[in-house]
Amino acid sequence: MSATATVASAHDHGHEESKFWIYVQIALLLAVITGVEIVGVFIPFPKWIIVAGLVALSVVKFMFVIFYFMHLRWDKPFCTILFFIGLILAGGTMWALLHLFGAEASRPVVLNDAPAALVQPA
Amino acid sequence: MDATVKSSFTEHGAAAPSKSFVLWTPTAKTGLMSWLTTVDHKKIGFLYGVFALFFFLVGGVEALLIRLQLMVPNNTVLTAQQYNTMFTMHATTMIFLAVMPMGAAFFNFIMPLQIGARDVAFPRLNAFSLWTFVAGAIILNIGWFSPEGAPNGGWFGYAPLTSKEFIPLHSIDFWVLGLQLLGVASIAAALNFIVTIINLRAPGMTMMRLPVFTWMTLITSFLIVLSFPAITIALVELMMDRTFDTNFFEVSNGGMPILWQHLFWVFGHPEVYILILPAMGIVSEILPTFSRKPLFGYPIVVFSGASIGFLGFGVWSHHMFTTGMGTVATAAFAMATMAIAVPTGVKIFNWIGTLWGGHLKMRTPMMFALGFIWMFMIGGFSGVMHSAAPADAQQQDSYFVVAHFHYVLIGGSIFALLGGIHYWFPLMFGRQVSDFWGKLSFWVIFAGFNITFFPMHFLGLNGMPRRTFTYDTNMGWNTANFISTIGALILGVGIAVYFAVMVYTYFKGKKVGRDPWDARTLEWSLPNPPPEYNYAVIPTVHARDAFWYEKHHQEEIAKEKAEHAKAEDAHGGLHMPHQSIMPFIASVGVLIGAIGASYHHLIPALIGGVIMFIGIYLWSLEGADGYHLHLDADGKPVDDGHGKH
Amino acid sequence: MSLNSLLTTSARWSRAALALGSLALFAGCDLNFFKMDGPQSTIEVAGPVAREQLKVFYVTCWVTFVIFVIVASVLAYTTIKFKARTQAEEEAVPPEQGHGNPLIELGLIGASVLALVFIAVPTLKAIWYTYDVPEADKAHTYTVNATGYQWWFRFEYPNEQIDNVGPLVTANELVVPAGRPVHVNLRTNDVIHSFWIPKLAGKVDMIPNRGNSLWFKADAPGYFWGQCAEYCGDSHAVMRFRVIALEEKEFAAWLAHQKTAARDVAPAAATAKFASLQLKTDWKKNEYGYTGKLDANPLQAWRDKQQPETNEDPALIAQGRAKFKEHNCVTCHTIRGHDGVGTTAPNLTHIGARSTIAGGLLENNADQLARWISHPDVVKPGNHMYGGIGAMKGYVDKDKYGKVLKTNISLKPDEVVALVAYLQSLK
Amino acid sequence: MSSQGATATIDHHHDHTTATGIPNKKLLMWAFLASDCMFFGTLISTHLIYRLHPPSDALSPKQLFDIPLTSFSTFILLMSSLMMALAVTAAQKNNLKSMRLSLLATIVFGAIFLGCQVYEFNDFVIEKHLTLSNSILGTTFFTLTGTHGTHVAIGVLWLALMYVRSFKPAGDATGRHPWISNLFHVAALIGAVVCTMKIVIELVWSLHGFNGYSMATYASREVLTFVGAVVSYGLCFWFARPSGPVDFSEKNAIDVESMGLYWHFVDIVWIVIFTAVYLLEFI
Ligand code: HEA
Ligand code: HEA
Ligand code: HEC
Ligand code: CUA
Ligand SMILES: [Cu+2]
Repeated sequence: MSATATVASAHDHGHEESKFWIYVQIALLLAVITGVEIVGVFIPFPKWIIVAGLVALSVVKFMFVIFYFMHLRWDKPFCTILFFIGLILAGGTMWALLHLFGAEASRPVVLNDAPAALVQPA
Repeated sequence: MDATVKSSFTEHGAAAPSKSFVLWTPTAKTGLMSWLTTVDHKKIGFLYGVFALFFFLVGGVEALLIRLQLMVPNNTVLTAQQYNTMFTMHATTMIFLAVMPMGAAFFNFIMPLQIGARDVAFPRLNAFSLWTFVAGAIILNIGWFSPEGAPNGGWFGYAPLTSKEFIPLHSIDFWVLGLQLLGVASIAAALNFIVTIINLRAPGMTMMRLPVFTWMTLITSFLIVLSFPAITIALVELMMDRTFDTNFFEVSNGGMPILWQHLFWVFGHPEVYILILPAMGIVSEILPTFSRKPLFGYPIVVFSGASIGFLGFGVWSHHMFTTGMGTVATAAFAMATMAIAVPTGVKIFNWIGTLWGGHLKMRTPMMFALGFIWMFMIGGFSGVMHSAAPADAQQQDSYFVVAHFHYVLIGGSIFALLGGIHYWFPLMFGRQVSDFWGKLSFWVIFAGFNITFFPMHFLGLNGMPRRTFTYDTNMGWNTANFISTIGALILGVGIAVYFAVMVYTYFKGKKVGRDPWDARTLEWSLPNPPPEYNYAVIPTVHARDAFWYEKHHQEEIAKEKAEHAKAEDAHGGLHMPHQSIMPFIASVGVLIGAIGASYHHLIPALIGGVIMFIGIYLWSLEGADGYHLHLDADGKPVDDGHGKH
Repeated sequence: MSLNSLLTTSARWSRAALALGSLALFAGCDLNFFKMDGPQSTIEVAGPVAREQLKVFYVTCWVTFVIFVIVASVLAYTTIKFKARTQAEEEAVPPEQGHGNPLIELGLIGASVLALVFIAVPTLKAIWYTYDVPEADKAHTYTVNATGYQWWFRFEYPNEQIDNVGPLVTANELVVPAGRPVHVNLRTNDVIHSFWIPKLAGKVDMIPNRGNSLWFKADAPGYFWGQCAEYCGDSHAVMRFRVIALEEKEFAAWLAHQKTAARDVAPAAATAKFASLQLKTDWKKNEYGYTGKLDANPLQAWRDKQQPETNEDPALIAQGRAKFKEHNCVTCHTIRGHDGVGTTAPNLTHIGARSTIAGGLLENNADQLARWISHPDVVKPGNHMYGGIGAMKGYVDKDKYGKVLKTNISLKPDEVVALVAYLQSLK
Repeated sequence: MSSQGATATIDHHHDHTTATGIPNKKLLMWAFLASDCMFFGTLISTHLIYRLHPPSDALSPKQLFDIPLTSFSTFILLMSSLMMALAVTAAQKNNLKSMRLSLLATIVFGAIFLGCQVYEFNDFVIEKHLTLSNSILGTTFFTLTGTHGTHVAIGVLWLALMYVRSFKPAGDATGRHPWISNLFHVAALIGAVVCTMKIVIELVWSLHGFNGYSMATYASREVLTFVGAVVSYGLCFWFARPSGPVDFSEKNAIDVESMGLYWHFVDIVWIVIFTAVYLLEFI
C-alpha cells in the first residue's frame, strides 16, 4: 500500500545481491550455447550426433531459463512439478505423434517418391 | 454449533449498501444485474447448472427425434441432412453443453465449500468462464436459426468432410468457433479450480484429507487444462483451412486428414474421463454417506483416479483402430487401453468395499449411485471389448459403440449427476426431494435406459452402422430398434418426472435443516442454503471426513471456532470480493468476435476483440478489490465497510 | 416410510415383471433381436478374418462376463445383506469406521491384470493375423483396388488389363474368387470412407493421402452385404456395396465377360415404342428398394442377372442409348464400347448384370432403375448425380446454401423408360 | 504463510495466506504454462510431421531461411528474457526506476523480435513466394511462428500495460482510476515502439536494395512515421514525468513476476522453435 514499505520482502531468499550476476551470466551462457548450435549444424558430423547435440543443448537452455529466469530453483518444488506434468505430457505426445506418422504403415500415399525424411525420430 | 462472529468494530467506517444474500428464495430476483455481475461461486455454479439442465433437455429432445426416425425401417421423420445435424448437435450438446457444465456446476458450488474456502481463487475469472461458456453455447446453436443450418459434421468433425470443399456452409464454422470458446471457458475455469484446491484449503485440510469429489475436481481440471490445447490447435488448423485456405487437411497440397483424428482424440479420450471422473467423485461422496462408513481405501481411490487421468493421455488411438496404424501401434494402444480397466476396477471394488458392512440407507441419491455402479460396469466391459483391436474392427462405428458410450455416459455420468443433484439439493436450496418421487423417477429412468441401450449391443453385432438416418427392413434390425425407441420414450418420461419433481421441490418441497443426510464432508456443516460468505469462520480440519469428525468432537471444535472468529474479526472481518460486470463485457466481446469470425468477416471479429480487450483492461484496473463483512450472532451481516486498500 | 419400502419391494418385482413382459413382447415379434443373423452379422461369419475377430470378441465376452458375474454377485449380496430395513437400523450406532484393506486391494489388482492377460494374448495374435495375408497364402492372393466416392465404391482389377483401356473397372459390386485371400487396396477420392463387409472382415478406413489395405477370404461362394462405416456426409447411411464370391471357374468366366465391351442389342428397324414397360412411379421417400426375390437367395438372384432379359425391345434400347448421350449422362459415366468418358461416376458398362444399383441401395430392376434416374435426389439425398461433381458443378443451379434449384437431369417419363431398357440390356 | 505479524490494517485479502505459500497468481501462471506446453507441443508436432513427410514437390526451407537474421532475433529474445528477470528482481526490491527501465528494455527487445519476424514474413511472401496457402510448408511455418509471434505481441502489450500501471498515482481515495490517460500512455508507448520498428525495418529494407528503394525515397516515404515517432516519444516522456507518490510497490511484484513467467515461457518456446524449425533443416 505504501510505497515506502520496502522492508521484509516476501521473496527474501538471501540471493538478492548475487542474482543480478547470476542472470547476466546465464544470459551470456545462453547466447554462447545458441552460437554453438548455429555453428554446429554446419559441421559435417554424422546426422544423429548433431541432432542429439542440438536437442541436448536446447534442453540445457530450456532448463536454465526455467530454473533461473523463471525462478523454479528458488520456488516451492510444487511449481516445478506442476509445470513438468505439462511438459512431460506434451513431450510424450509429441514423441508418440512423430512415431505414429513415421511408422511404415502410416506414410502418406503421395509420399512414396518423396526425398529422404528430414529427421528420423530416434 | 453455529460459530459466529461478533462484530466488534470496523476500521473502514463507510456505510454499507448492504444487500442480503437472497439467491435461494423465489423473491431472489434482485434483478438481472445481480446475476450478470455475480462473482459468487455458488451463484455461478447455480447458473452453470441451469444452463446445463436446459441443454440436457435440448439434447434429449434431439435424441428423441433420432430415435423416432429409427423406430421403424425406411422411416421419414427426418431427412438425411436433418438427421445428420441432429446426431452432431445431440452429441455436441450433451457432452459440451450438458455434462461438462453440469460438472462445472458442482465444481463451483460444492468444491469451495468442501475445502473450507470462501470462494474460488479468482472470482471474476470464474464469471468470465461462465459467460464465455454461454457465448460458446450460443454460437454452437446459432445455426438452428440461420439458413446456414446447424453443424452437421459429426461430433468429432473428421477432416476433410468438415473442410470448405465438402461443407461450404458456415454451419461448420459455428461448430469450430463454438467449441473453441467452450475450450477457452473450460481451461479458464479449470485453472481457477486447480489454484483454488491447491491454495485455498482450510488449515488442516491436507491433500490426503480432501474429499474425493474435490480430488476428482482437481484431476478433471488437470485433464481439461492438458487436453483442451490439443483440440484448440486442431480447431485453429481447421479454421485456418476454412478461412485462409491453408493446407493442414488439404490433400492436394500434401495435407494429411489423419492428423485431425490424432489431434482430436488426443483431446477426445481425456475428454471422456473429464465426463466420468466428476461422476466418480460424486458417487464416492454419496456411498460413504449412505453407508455411514468412510470410503474404503481412500488413498487408492484417489490414486487410481489420478492414474486413470494420466493413462487417459496414452490411449487416444483406440478410436482409430480401423485407420490402418500398423500392427505395432495398434497393439500398443490396445494394451494401454486395457490397462485402464485396472484402476477403474479398483474404484468399483472400493465402492463395494465401502458398502460392505455399512448401514445402507436406500435413499434416492443412493439409488442413483448404485445404479451408476451397475451401469458403468457394463459400459466399462463393452469398453474393454473395444480395446481388443481385432474385435473392434467389427464394432467400430457400429451400434455396439453407441451402446458402449451411452452406458458409460448415461449409466455413468448422467446417473451420478442426477444423483448428485438429489444429494446436494437440500444444501443448495434447503429443501428435500420426496423420496417416493425420487425413487419412482429413478426406476423409470433405469428401466427406460436399459430398454433403450441394451438392444443396441445386439444391433451393433448384427452389423448396424451408426450415423445412419435410415435402414432397410431386411437387415434384422427392426425389433431391436423398435424396442430401443420405446425405451427412449420411457426414458424421456422418467427424465420428465425427475425434472417435474425437482421444480416442484424447489418451490414447494419439504424444508429441511442442516445436514439432513448425516453426511461426512465439510459443506454439510453450513446452514442451508449456505450464506454468501460460506464460512463465518474458516474451519480447521482435523480428519479426512472433516464434518463427521466435527460431529463427534463437538466441544473441542466449538472452542476452536470461537478463537478463530475473534482473530478473524481483529483482521477487519470477512473479506468479500466485489461484483463486477467486466467479465460479462469481455465475454460479450468474445461472442461478437467469434460470430464475426465464423462468418469470415474481419471487421466484426476485430470489434469483438476490442470489446473483449476493453473488458479485460477495465477488469484489471478494478484490481482485486473487495469489502469487509461483519456478522452478528446469527451469522447475518451487520455492516460491510467498503474496505478499499 | 411404508410407502417407500413398498416401492422398493414392488420395484424389484416390477423389474422382474418387466423383463418377463419384454420377453413376451419378443415372442410376438420375430426373435432376430438375439439371433444376430442378419446379412451384416458379425456373429455368423463366412471367412477366416472375421472368424478370428469373432474369436477375440468371444474371449473378451467371456472374460468380462465372468468378472461381471462375480462382481455383480458380490455387489448384489452386499446391497441386500447390509441394507438398513427399518428406521431403527438406519439410525443405529454407525458401523465401524474402517478405512480399507491393502491386501484385498492388491489381490484384486492382480486378478484384474491376470484377466486382462487372457484378453491381451489373443488380441495380439489376431492383430498380426488380420493385418496381412499369411506368408503361406501370399502367393495366390488376388488383388483389387477399392476407391470410395461420395457415396459409392469404385472397384479396379489391376491384374485384368483390357487392351487400349487399362484395368477392368466396375462399381458397387465387388466380385472376387472364393477360397482365395483377397487383398484390397483402399483409397478415397474425396472424404474418409470405411470399407466393411461384416461377414468377411472388420472394417478398414479409406483415408485421403494414406495407403490403407485389408484382406479377407470367403470360405465358400456367397453373396455378402457391405457398408461404408465412416460418416462421409449426407448419404453416408446409404453408401453400401455388395461382395460376390465365386468359384474359380465362374469367377474367370465373369472376368472374361466383364472385359468385353458393352453389349449391343441388334437395333430393330421398328419405330419407337415408348412406354412399353410398365413402371411403378409412386415411390415414397426412403421406401424399401428390394423385392423378396433377392432376399430369398441373393447369390442366385445375382446369377440370374447375368442372363439377358427376356422380351428385350431393341428399338427402345436404341432410343435409350441416344437419350443417354443427349442427357449428358456420358460426361460422368462410361459405357465402354458405347459412349461416355466420365470417370467421376460408376462405370455402367455391365450395369445390367449387377444385382443392385446406387451403391447397393436398390435392387437392380426396371422399377428401381426408373426410380433412381428420375429422382436420384430423393433416393440418395445430396448425391452428386443430382448435385453435380467437380467440373460438373455448374451443371446445376444452386442457391447460396447449396440447395439445388434446377438440375439438368429432368427426364420425361418416356425417356426414363427408354433409358431403363437400355441400361437393363447392358449385361 | 503468516499474517500474525501484521497489524489490523494489513490487506489480508491478497495472496499471502495460501495453503501452499505459493501466491495464487503464480500458481495460476504455472498451471497455464503447463497447458501451453501442450498447446505448442501439438502445434510444433504438426509442423514437424509435415516436414518429415512433405509432399514430393515441397520447397526446401534451406533456401528460405535466413539463419543470421533468425540467430539475431533469437539472441534478442534471450536478452529480453534477461531484462525481464531483472525487472522482476527490481520490482521485488521496490526499485521502481530500475524496474521501469528493465521493462522498457524488455518491450524494446520484444518489439525488435517482432520486427524481425515481420521482416522475415515479408521477405518470404514477397521475395520467396511462400504464402500461407500455396504450400504445406507455408501453412505450418506461418501458423507456428505466427502463433508464437502473437504470444510475443500479447506479451509486449502486457508489458506496456504493466509499465504504465507503475505510474498510477497513489492515495486516490475516491477509488477512481485514471484509465483514460493510462490508455493514452499505453498508446504512446506502443506507437513509439511501432514507429521505431518501422523505421528500422524500412531502413534495412532500403539498404538491402529491396524494391529499388533509395535512401531518398525512403526518407520521403517515412515522413509520417518520423512524425509519429517524434510525437509518441514526446508523449511517452511527458507521461513519465516525475510526479507524486505512486500506487505501485513490492506488493505488485507478484504481478510483474507472473508476467515474467509468461514472457520467459514464450522465450523458451522460441528456443525449441529455433532448433526444431530452423536449425534442424540445415543438417
Ligand atoms: C464417460 C465416458 C467414457 C468412459 C468412462 C469410457 C471408458 C472406456 N472406454 Fe470408451 N468411449 C466413450 C466414452 C467413454 N469410454 C465414447 C463417447 C466413445 C465413442 C466416441 C465416438 O466414437 O463417438 C468411446 C469409444 C471407445 C472406444 C472406441 C470404439 C470405436 O470407436 O471403435 C474404445 C476402444 O477401445 C473404448 C474403450 C474404453 C475403455 C477400455 C474404457 C475403460 O475406461 C472402462 C474401464 C471400466 C471397466 C473395465 C469396468 C469396471 C472394471 C472392473 C470391474 C475390473 C475388472 C475388469 C477387467 C479386468 C476387464 N471406448
Ligand atoms: C452425455 C452424452 C450423451 C447423452 C446423455 C445421450 C443421451 C441419449 N442419446 Fe446419445 N449420443 C452421444 C452422447 C449422449 N447421448 C454421442 C457422443 C453420440 C455420437 C454422435 C455422433 O455420432 O456424432 C450419440 C449418439 C446417439 C445415437 C446414435 C445416432 C447415430 O449414430 O445415428 C442415438 C440413437 O439412438 C442416441 C440416443 C440417445 C438417447 C435416446 C439418449 C437419452 O438418454 C436422452 C434422454 C433425455 C431425454 C429423453 C430428454 C427428455 C426431455 C423431456 C421429456 C422434456 C422435454 C422438455 C422440453 C422441450 C422443455 N445418441
Ligand atoms: C454429374 C454426374 C452424373 C451425371 C450427369 C449422371 N450421373 Fe448417373 N451417377 C452419378 C453418380 C455420382 C452416381 C453414384 C451415385 C451414388 O450411388 O451415390 C451415379 C449412379 C448412376 C447409376 C447407378 C450405378 C450403380 O452402379 O449403382 C445409374 C444407373 C446412373 N447413374 C444412370 C445415369 C443416367 C441414366 C444418367 C443420365 C440421365 C446419369 N446417370 C447422369 C453421376 C452422374
Ligand atoms: Cu462413405 Cu460413409
Ligand atoms: Cu477413448
